[in-house]
Amino acid sequence: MTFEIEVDGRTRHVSIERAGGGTFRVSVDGAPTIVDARRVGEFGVSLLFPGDAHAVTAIDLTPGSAPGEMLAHLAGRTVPVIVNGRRMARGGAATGSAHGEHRVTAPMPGRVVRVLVARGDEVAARQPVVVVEAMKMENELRSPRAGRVKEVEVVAGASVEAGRVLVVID
Amino acid sequence: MTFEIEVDGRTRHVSIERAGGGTFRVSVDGAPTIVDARRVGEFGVSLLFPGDAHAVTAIDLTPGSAPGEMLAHLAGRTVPVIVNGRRMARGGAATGSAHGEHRVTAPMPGRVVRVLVARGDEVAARQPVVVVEAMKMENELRSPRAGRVKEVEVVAGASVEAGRVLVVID
Amino acid sequence: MKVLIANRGEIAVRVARACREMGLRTVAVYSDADRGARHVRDADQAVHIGPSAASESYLRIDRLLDAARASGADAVHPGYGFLAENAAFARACRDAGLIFIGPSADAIESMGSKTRARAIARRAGVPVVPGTDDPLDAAASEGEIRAAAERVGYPLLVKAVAGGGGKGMRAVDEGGGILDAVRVARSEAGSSFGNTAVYFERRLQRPRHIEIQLLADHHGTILAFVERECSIQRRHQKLVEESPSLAVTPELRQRIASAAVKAARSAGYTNAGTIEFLLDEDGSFYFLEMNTRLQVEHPVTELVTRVDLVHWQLRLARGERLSIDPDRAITPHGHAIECRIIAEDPDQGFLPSPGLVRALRAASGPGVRNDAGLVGGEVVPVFYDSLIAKLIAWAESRPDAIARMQRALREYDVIGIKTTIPFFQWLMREPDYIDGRFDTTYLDRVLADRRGAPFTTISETEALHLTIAAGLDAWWRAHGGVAPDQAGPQSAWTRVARLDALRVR
Amino acid sequence: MKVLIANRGEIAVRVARACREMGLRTVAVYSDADRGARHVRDADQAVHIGPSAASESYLRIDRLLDAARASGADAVHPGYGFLAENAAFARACRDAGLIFIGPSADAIESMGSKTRARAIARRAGVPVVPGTDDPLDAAASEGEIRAAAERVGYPLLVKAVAGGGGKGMRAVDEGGGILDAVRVARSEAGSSFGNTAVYFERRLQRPRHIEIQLLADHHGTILAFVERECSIQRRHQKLVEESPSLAVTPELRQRIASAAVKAARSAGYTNAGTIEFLLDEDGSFYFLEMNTRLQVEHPVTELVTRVDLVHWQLRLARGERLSIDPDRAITPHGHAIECRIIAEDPDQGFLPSPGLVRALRAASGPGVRNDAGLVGGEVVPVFYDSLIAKLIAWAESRPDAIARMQRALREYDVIGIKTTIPFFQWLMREPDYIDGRFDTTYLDRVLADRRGAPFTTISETEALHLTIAAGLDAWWRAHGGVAPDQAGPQSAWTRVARLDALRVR
Repeated sequence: MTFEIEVDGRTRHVSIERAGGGTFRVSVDGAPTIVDARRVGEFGVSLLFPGDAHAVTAIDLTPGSAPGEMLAHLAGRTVPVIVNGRRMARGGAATGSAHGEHRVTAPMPGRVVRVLVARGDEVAARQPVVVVEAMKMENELRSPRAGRVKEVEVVAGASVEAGRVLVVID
Repeated sequence: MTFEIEVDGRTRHVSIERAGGGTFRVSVDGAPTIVDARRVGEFGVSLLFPGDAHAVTAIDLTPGSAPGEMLAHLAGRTVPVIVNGRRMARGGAATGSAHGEHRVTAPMPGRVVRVLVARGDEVAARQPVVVVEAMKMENELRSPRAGRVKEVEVVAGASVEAGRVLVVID
Repeated sequence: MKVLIANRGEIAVRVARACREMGLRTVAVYSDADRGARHVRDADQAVHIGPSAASESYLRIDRLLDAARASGADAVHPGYGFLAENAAFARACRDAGLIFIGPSADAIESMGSKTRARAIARRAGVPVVPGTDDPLDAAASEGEIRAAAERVGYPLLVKAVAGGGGKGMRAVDEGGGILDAVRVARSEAGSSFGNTAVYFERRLQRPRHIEIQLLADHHGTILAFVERECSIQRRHQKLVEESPSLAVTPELRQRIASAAVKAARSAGYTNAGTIEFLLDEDGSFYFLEMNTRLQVEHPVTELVTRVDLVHWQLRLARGERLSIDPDRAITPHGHAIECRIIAEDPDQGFLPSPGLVRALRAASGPGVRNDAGLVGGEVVPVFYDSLIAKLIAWAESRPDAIARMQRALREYDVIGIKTTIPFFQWLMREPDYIDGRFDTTYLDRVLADRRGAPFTTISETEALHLTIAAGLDAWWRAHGGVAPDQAGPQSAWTRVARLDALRVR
Repeated sequence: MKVLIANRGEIAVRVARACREMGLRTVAVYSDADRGARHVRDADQAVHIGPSAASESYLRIDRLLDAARASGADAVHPGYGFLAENAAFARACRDAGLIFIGPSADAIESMGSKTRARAIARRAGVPVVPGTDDPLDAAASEGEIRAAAERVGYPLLVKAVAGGGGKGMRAVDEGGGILDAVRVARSEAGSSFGNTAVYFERRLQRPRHIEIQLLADHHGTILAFVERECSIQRRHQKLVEESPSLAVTPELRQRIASAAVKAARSAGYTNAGTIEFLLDEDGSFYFLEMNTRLQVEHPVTELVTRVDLVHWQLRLARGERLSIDPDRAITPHGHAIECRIIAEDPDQGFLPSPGLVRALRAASGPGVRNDAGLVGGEVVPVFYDSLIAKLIAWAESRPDAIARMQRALREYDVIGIKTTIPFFQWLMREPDYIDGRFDTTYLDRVLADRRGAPFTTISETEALHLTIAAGLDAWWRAHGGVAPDQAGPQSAWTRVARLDALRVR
């Protein structure tokens, strides 16, 4: 069985077959390895690499907010993982692909404090475009990449629901 | 909807209907009360009695080892609860009802260290009948009530599996 | 005594623990969003006080007093935030015959105005940051504003008299920006605090934020504790606190502590409170403000002095005399560090990340304290502060405490949402932090320099392992969840229902 | 240094934490049953060492050495139990070029024989319980056995020379039972320890079990710590430990500690070890035995002295000099109590209750330390000791520590199995325990008097609430698990998959 899995910006081709005794033959981008793998509890996966210095890794996987997206928890860190699918941004501010239109959306309900760009402005990657107050804090929502502001869909003072499109970058 | 629920040796008749806004009309042995109830997490139930001094109770319920049996966890304690069914002993040593034959069974795999009774012996309630070594400890298995030993089905030194009948009390 | 805890989250849990240890019953209050929250579970009684918005629940004095009446509470602990520094609330509690576990309403009021607090400190002989003594006249002309600013000197800060948390505050480097800054600060102060008054303060270039915890009884004794170092701030929000401070010598500690006691005494202060100071590079220190309540970061003081501050809040409110050895309070044993575990994604500019916490696996073991506000299965709501837990590490020395914190951060998994843990993992390995080379401007400077570079780092090997784990997870789900020798990802409920627990190998 | 931890469960987790804090890499070992265990998750590397039975895995010296070789470990920490007091293992490690984190094989051997250990103590001028100096001759006639017993005096104990944990031990009240007791003790000793040798010791009527923790470096320094009080035992198994003991004055503490140091010095002891004493009602104390390893109960010492004993084990094994102030080690600050959370049902005669722990919600917060060996979702296997966690509470005074322990026991839920928590909840409210009126015979006497009465108590109100909760649980399940405003009991997986985490209220 094969999967396309994206971690940390890199997509790898993974093929998996059972090898008996709790082990699996896993090939990642063509490089084969044997892993002793087991579920632990509701979310946990424990990996052991008997041939590779007996390395151990324990990872918890939970569903993310988009189809095919998982959140992997590894030693205090939380890493998005995409299985067989395009990445949908989460926890962040932008949806879309590396090309074409980007929509900066409200990640949670809140109030627009300031709109920092106007239609037609050029913006740099990671430049703040809107400030939304939520959970007692002012949060800057940023443009995911460089581009031009195509639409500004809110004004300062507006209350917004989660998912509401705030600014469209072209 | 009605249930028969046994807790701590007492069976109560419970009828439940939804009363809106997360509350339920619950009648226990005919005495009605309003409870604000909600699931919290996988196992938790949070009860709030708005009319009854605003008392709060948080209980976690997990399946027990017998059909209809639950284990309720309440502030560090673990209490068996039977819903709509006869009680089956668990964690303990005996199976059966208050009358007739009782079987003292091994609650876990282990080795019989000593058999303390012989066929025909009179035994008192809670009298130890067999000692089984398991988990590095010697464990006395007791007769659940007074009676006479009808059969002794193991000898000292025998290895036993969980559930194996050791002694039958009549 | 029965204590109503007028708060939520980790501080409500903290206070309830202290009450239970002292044999006091507790009453929780909750909004709609918090019906299933841990602080409700942990209490003996719980009273609903309104809809989710804090303005309709946790900030409603009338409803809190109704809740106290309905539940038969004798005392109210305000925690921090919400109404903790609201003099009207303290007064209303006392008028209703309830013990308010905190200072008098008058003391809250005096210290709540920054200019009044500065005047109190100055009268007590405590140095304050040079600035205007009184609020700027609302009708001051442009010329008067400029002149007042010149007298203070640039760079300066325009600050709201009723301010806090960086709101209503503007930094001005030179004269050109002063009028705009006053206008913006007044408008922010008005919308945040309902009070447009502002004043000027000289801006120190590289100050450390040092604060002194105080306890004061009703019999005239005021006790000062070893300082807390709280300079690790992002936009005026503390993220890491420790005790003691590397920048404070025993001699300086005594001087700051005695200044703190003098200021508190002249305000007629009782119960627990904290005086914040700025410590300049040259060793001068200046009164900044007083927090008339328990602080988020109180555990670091508890760990280096082994005094339970919340127990003492309750005892002092009952009229007990302070009986702590002053030497013990001022002498740190070892070193403690606190990291605020917040539901924010540090890799997205610390954007809030509320949501369902599917499981919470907190760090534990020797030298580690975990003060969490929730258990696994709870949702972090969008309505309140996103602090979900405090992780505190103690060790013999600061390097050992950092090493222990690194260990604890590795074993802390908040499963289901993103938190600030990766940020702390990064910070605890930063040479400047490790060597103590920081001040209140440190973190904002570093964050600006990093231009959004992620704190979460994944090695090549870890990325490979994550890829494999995700693949296996998908494989298991495709194979119906259960392989003969593997428990699958189906519900624990259906899984365990099929197992005889005693037969599991 | 890379450390192979030749153990499992909570002690393996404890040692791994210390290693990580000191920057040392760790290697776990595991049997079939422990593939998914927490101690495997927490390590950097893990090596399989055999089937589930300990005799085929954790007790196999050859496989442990193979594991060390395969993983590149330089040092071995034995924990406690298993091979921790096995001289052959210590020797084999050293022969294989590995640092054994413990005393020399010779010291383990000398102290492993009870009669040799008694001789060492006696030669060092340390009082031992009156008894026979040498093992009873295997060929001793009935008359010789009787005569030897008469010389010691009744009541006495027949004890296995290689004994431990109450095995191969028999109490004899008067002469009639002596021959039977010797026969049974020899047979038990033979099957338990492979050594039938026994000796006699006078039996004290109401002794307390008091023990002294020692650290010893390779440069001649031996340090004694404030005593631990371990008299709360069920059939010679400790259940609760505390420090300090109510029965020990500072003057007596110094005398016991200096006796412990003398005994250890004459055995050429290094690293961590503990000398156990019996303290008689008249204040006399007697050497009982030495444990040549870390003890389960070491955290109570850590909490009252703030010394990390496992860090020091690692440092001493590397040859470092002890640099702890002796006054600090011997002077308790506050009071610490440990309760052993064991997978046993105290209401069924402490019958083991292994099984699946569906969730683990450990106590936490101020003054509470939790050393657990598993996380939620793990199974407690039937093959090993059933200790799953240690709960340790520290407070300023013993009454406060008891109150804190009560609070912590209330918030500790091991969901899915039964544990000893209800027993501790009962004990922490027993007047005899609270007042310190106990000795090593206390608990067995109380348990006999109670004739199996349950420790778990449910008030009438709680029983009603449990009934209602179970009814609602059944109602929810009958209604498909999800009501409009209620999350149902279905899998978290299917539930959360339908939710947009950021939209959850």
